Amino acid sequence: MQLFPCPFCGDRDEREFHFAAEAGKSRPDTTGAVSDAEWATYLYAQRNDKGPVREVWVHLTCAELFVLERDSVTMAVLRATPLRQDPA
Amino acid sequence: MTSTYSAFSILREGLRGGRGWRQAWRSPDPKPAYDVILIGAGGHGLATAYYLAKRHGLRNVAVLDKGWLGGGNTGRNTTVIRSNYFYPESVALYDLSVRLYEGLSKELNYNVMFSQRGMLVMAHSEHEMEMAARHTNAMRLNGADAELLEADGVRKRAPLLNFSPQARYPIHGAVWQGRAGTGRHDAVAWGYARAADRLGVDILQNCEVTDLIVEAGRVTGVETTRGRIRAGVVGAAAAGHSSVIAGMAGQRLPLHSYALQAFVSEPLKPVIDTVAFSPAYGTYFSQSDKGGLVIGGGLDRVPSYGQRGNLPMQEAVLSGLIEMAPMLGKVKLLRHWAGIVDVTPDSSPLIGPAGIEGLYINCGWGTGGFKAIPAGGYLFAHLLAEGRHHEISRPFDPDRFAAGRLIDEGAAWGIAH
Amino acid sequence: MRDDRLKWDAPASDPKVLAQDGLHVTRVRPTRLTLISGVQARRASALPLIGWPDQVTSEQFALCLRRDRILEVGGPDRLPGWDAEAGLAISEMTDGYAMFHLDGDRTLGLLKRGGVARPDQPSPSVVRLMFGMDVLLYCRGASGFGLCVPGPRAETLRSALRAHLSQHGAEI
Amino acid sequence: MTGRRIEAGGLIDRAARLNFSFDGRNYTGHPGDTLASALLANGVRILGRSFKYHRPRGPWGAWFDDPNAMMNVRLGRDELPNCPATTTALVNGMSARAVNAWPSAAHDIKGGLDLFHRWLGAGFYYKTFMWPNWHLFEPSIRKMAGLGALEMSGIEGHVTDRVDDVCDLLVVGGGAAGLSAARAAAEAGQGVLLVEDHPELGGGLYRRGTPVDGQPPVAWVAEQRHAIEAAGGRILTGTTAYGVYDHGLVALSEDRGFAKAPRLWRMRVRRAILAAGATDRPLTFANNDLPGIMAVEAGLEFLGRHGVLVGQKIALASNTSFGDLAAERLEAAGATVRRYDPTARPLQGIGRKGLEAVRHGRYRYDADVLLASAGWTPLVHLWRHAGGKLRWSDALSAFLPGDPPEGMAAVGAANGTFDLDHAVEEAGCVATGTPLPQPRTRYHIAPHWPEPGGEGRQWIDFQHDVTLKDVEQAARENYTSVEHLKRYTTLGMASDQGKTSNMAGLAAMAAIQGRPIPEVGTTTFRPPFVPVPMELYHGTNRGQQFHPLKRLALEPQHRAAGAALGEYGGWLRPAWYGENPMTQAIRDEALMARQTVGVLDASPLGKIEVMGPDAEAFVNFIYYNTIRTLKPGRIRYGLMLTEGGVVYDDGVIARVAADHFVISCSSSHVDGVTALLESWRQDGNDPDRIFVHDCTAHWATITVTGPEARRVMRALDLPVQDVPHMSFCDAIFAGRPLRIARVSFTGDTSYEMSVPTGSALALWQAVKEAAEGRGGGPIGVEALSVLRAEKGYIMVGKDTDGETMPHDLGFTGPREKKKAAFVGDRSLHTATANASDRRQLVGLAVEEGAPALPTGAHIVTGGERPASQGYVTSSYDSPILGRPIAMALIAGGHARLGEEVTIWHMDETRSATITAACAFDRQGARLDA
Repeated sequence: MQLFPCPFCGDRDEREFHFAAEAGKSRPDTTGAVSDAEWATYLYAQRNDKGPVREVWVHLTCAELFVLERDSVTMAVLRATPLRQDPA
Repeated sequence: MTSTYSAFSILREGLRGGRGWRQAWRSPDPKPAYDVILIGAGGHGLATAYYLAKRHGLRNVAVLDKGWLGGGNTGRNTTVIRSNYFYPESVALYDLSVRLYEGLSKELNYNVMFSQRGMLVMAHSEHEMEMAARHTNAMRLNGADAELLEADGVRKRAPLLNFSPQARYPIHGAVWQGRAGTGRHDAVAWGYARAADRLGVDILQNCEVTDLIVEAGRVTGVETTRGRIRAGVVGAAAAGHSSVIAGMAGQRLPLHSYALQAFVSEPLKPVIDTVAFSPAYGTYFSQSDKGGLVIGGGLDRVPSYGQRGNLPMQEAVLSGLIEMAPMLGKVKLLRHWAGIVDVTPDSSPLIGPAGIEGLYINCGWGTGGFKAIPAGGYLFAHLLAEGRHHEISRPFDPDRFAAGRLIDEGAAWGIAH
Repeated sequence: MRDDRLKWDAPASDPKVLAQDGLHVTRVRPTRLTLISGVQARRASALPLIGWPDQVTSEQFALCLRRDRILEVGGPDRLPGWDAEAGLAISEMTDGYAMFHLDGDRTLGLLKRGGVARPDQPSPSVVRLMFGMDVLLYCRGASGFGLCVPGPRAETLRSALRAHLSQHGAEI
Repeated sequence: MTGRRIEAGGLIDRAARLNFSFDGRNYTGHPGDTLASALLANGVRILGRSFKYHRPRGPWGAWFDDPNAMMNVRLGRDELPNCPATTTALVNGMSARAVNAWPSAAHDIKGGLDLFHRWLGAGFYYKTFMWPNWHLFEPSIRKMAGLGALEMSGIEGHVTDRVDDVCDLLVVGGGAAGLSAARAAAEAGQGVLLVEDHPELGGGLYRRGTPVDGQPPVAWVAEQRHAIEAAGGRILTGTTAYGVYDHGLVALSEDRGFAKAPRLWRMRVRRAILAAGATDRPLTFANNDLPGIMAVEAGLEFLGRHGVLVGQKIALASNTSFGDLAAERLEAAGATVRRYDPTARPLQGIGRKGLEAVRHGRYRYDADVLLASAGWTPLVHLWRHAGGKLRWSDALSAFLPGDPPEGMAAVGAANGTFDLDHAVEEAGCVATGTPLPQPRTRYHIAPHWPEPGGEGRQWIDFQHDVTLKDVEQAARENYTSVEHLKRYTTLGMASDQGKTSNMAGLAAMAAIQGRPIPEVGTTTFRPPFVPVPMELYHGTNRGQQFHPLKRLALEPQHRAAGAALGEYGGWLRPAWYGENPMTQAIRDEALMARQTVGVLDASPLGKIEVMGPDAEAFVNFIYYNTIRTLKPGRIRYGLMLTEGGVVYDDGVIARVAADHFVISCSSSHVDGVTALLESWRQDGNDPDRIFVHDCTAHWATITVTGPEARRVMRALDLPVQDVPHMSFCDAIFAGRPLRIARVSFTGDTSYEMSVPTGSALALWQAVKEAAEGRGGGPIGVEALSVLRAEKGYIMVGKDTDGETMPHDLGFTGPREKKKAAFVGDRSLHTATANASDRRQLVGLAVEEGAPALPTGAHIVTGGERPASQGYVTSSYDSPILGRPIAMALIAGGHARLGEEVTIWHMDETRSATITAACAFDRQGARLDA
């Protein structure tokens, strides 16, 4: 049972959280031309890094989306920042 | 030296204290170059090497592993073999695997203990029975064996399940695949390793790939903890770590890595002679020849490379198991473990070029790579040797994502598969 | 099609949900619940803002649910909809939550069966996962707690508490 | 007879007697006994049989370090398989039976298997049983394998009590080191929890019997307990820490008695001190598995804890300095003890069904018991669970805790500090953060490991019958990595998970290969530390608490009205009403709704409010359909897609005001849609300008549908004049707000009325009464399914699958025309999305008089090998049409209206004609009738 930090609520049981996506992806402007490859990259391509990762998580109970930095091998939690302040 | 396994050789070796058994495989030193290098000496990598040598005459082949052969998911799964799929593409792939498994012990001269004890996929409501009918029909139309059982038929095959109407998910029936079953996972890796080794393939254990050599936009070899090795072509079959390998060549794959847990109980006298799977309870189990119940469920909720399990999924899986068969609550859990699997968006595998010349991938098997080992090896060998797909692997090329041509069994079945 | 009416216990109507030595659970009905969201939501109510483990001392208070959301309990009547001037989204939720009061020395022991909620681990919000469902949990006095779940979950919570007490009540 | 109870000593209560039986014979013991200690006290030597060769076995260890004495134990109506006799506390009336032996452990008919051992060596089964095939052999092998038999009934009240808790410091192990650490920490003000797996505190103290701080063990332990509790520390005995998980979570299993489910403590700890002690490891020599050969520490444990002297003529073979003390203790208890140095010359056990003598070199000595030790192995399992490293100590010939995991320290024997006074001192220092004294040890060991090529059969894994020869064979065959060795020989996979066998196995492999032991490495240490009942993971997560359903506010009324209740999309809802058989009831309700009026509890339908200045643009982006043009007061049907372009939900959206919408999604998707809205709101939009309130729980929704619906509304004096189809109005009912929406999921005039759930009862009664006055009444979800299918209205997930895109359902407009971006837009234009053979939703008509098509039947191509072109998604007998109707997803279906197709179901075929999905009132005249 991991403990994850919600930037607003603080440390909570991992079952209160949901992994949403890798951080740093942005949706192509679909009102313009988007190639099949570009769209597939947005939808499907992943870094899937082994080690430190930056991911978007949701604290389901309070619905906060945030960027969670953690280590995908040791499970160490490094940092949690609200998505709205995410500079990336 | 005794090199062929048989009842006779056992008899003879028994009489002389087993001194004549020769090495199952050699432990060679790496050569400077190979025609084909396979990364990952798991089932898929070893099977690929075997079929390269056996079917395509390519014997200057090395299989590299960062640890011991068969030490990845091949040695840490729940050993289920089946082809109960919905789409024709999937059935073609997995049924090829079942057919190869059926002859594998003799082909490899190594008993992989493929035990076709059948598999039940439970349906717990009228709606699920309709879905089960849809599925059964699809499997039969696609040439796989399937039967739709009513509750009584399920009871005959697995009387220990909870058939009470008051069960949380009462059993209405099941899709039955009689040719499905289980195999001895280690034996599959060892059998392929031994057979490939006989054909001249070098299996290099404790030889971790630390980088890919890329020259003029082409992968031409690997850097390893045992030195640089050149390759005509590199094939990665490094389940769980495929993104890491592809990342060395700057490629991103449509993969997430997750821990998949499994559980084994204390050994019991036979209580079930089939594989019982309930999507609603989120769990499945069978009984090994040794007597332990082998139990599995879904992926962990947290993407991870940490090869260990996590309590929430343990509770979900084992709670479901006990709801499905209440007397199992008193049975003791002996150990639990986890493997790292890589999962694609449509839960179907990736077989094909990795986006850079000279590098091919065989990955994305998600929770079910073990059952696909013979087919994965057979098709990957074809791809590496011929430079083009076998018709069965063609639909599983990574190019399907840009075309939107997903093969999403989970969506068709309503659950992850 | 099966008929499952016997499988699921009929919902209880008694507001006294459970009573054992040193443990009482009662269902209470607040006069009004109002969901208020907005950038300034946490400053939008005149009622005391309650996080964890702040003590509720009167019938009127505002539970902090999120960065930008509160639930007024027993607050003023507000016009539902988007209040453009105040920048607040307002919805009446009076009938949306089932509210339980848990009282007695053994309450904390019972709560430990549902998850971790320690008074020495403060949190700005009162939302959390307890007994497998999303709840609002707040403190009332020395050994009292308020526990709210969405109405459709009331029966589940009630039966969860009952299951814990009937199985292990003597040892909680 | 070898073992016997001595007059005094131990922690047992000699005044009370407990009756029990083993393999059908009756014995007595005392409270404080385990099954094993009581049997030894009665002179029983053979307590079990090994897994493969059915060799007779007595206990090797006295606690969880025994792989031999496994029993099925019955008490009253409850029987548990595979209980280790050494850890099963004796209870009056217990009846135990050795597993894997028949008729008894002493006389097992399969004992003869041992004669064939030379052909049953490591991995023999990989080399044979291939011809004709494995299945021929498997059933008989399966019957032979397995240990205990499982009784096929559950145990009443076998429910784990699961407690979530936290503590500052967890001390694992209540021996001298653990007690000292706990006391020091508690007195320094730390919040301490001490757990000890035995029923009593004291750990190994009773084995030695030596005074601590000048006090006898029992008194010293009592004083420590008192001091710890006085300082606010907590103590749990009978409690095993069996797993360490991420972020400081330690799982504790608290024993609550035989056949009672243990309590599970999920303890989040800031810091842990491992004081789990150490075990004796077996000496490897010929016939080292004979009953009567046991660990030195086990012999002392039976003596010190249970007052049982395990033998009269005891041979003692130990390579450590603890041998002296052991000999003294045993002699003091009345045994004659003869010591052997196992390092001097080879040892051999002599005897058939038990030890009769010991051969040491050329000399033979009669002995009834041989106590053996090849040295101590610290119990570092939890250290490894937590990610700590191990280091090899040459001085101690053991793996010791090395680089620590975060928040964990080891003390005492678990840390290789084997001498009692040193351990006590170390524990105090570690607990309080005081600097440690220089490491020192009086413990001395003369390394002694398995010697390859040795004579006779030398057991490495007792339970699994893995011998030194098996290890040698594995090495010869190149199964040399630790994991290969383990898997090929099954060494370490027995129920003790290698606690007794792993070190000898490693050392044997090291010796064979001529490598140092640490280079060979160790296998992974996995939880659980000891086997735990699977119920531990279950608890109250059972029955109604396992995937619980949401419940309707009106459920009591539905029950009173005789509703059959079923599970629909996570809710318990009325399936149909009344006493008629199901089919009849559903048919009657569907017909009634078509002919007069039906009343439906539609409360689970979503009521998700979206508000704020950017709400309009937001919902326009979320929906496939254009919502921007929706006027306040109006309602629009819409689809939500995934980014992959697949239909995720359908429902209606109402516009309350310029900056206020209400999304009414399908009932099973409320949580999902809410989450999806929140996700898009915060990721890609300005979350300060959009707010999403899921108000579903606040509202109850009652739908009135049918030709008489309007009149029912009028009878209730509700405004209906100004509510045209696809619009809504607000009213007041019983002093509370009422929203009336004109939307229809049946094709007939329908009103969806939503009131706060507190007013639901009043509205339900009023509507029901008015409907019944017009020949109508309540209808359940099943009838609704028929009604909507008659109209070709879809249920997402039933009539769509994971590939269905909106244009497959005939909703082509937005895909072609919508200018603004929306979720999933680009995915609707891939080659696959544009393909002409996509599965499209159509209807199917059968010949007159033919029965309904089976749902799940496939539409196939003709010819030799039929191939699927799609399948039937919904199929019913339509009461109003008097014929079957069906919907199907068929490849290129939209262009194939009127085509006769072959329907395939379980190898049988029939034919049907493709039609439009809508089978009833195609013009829609009844919508506004």
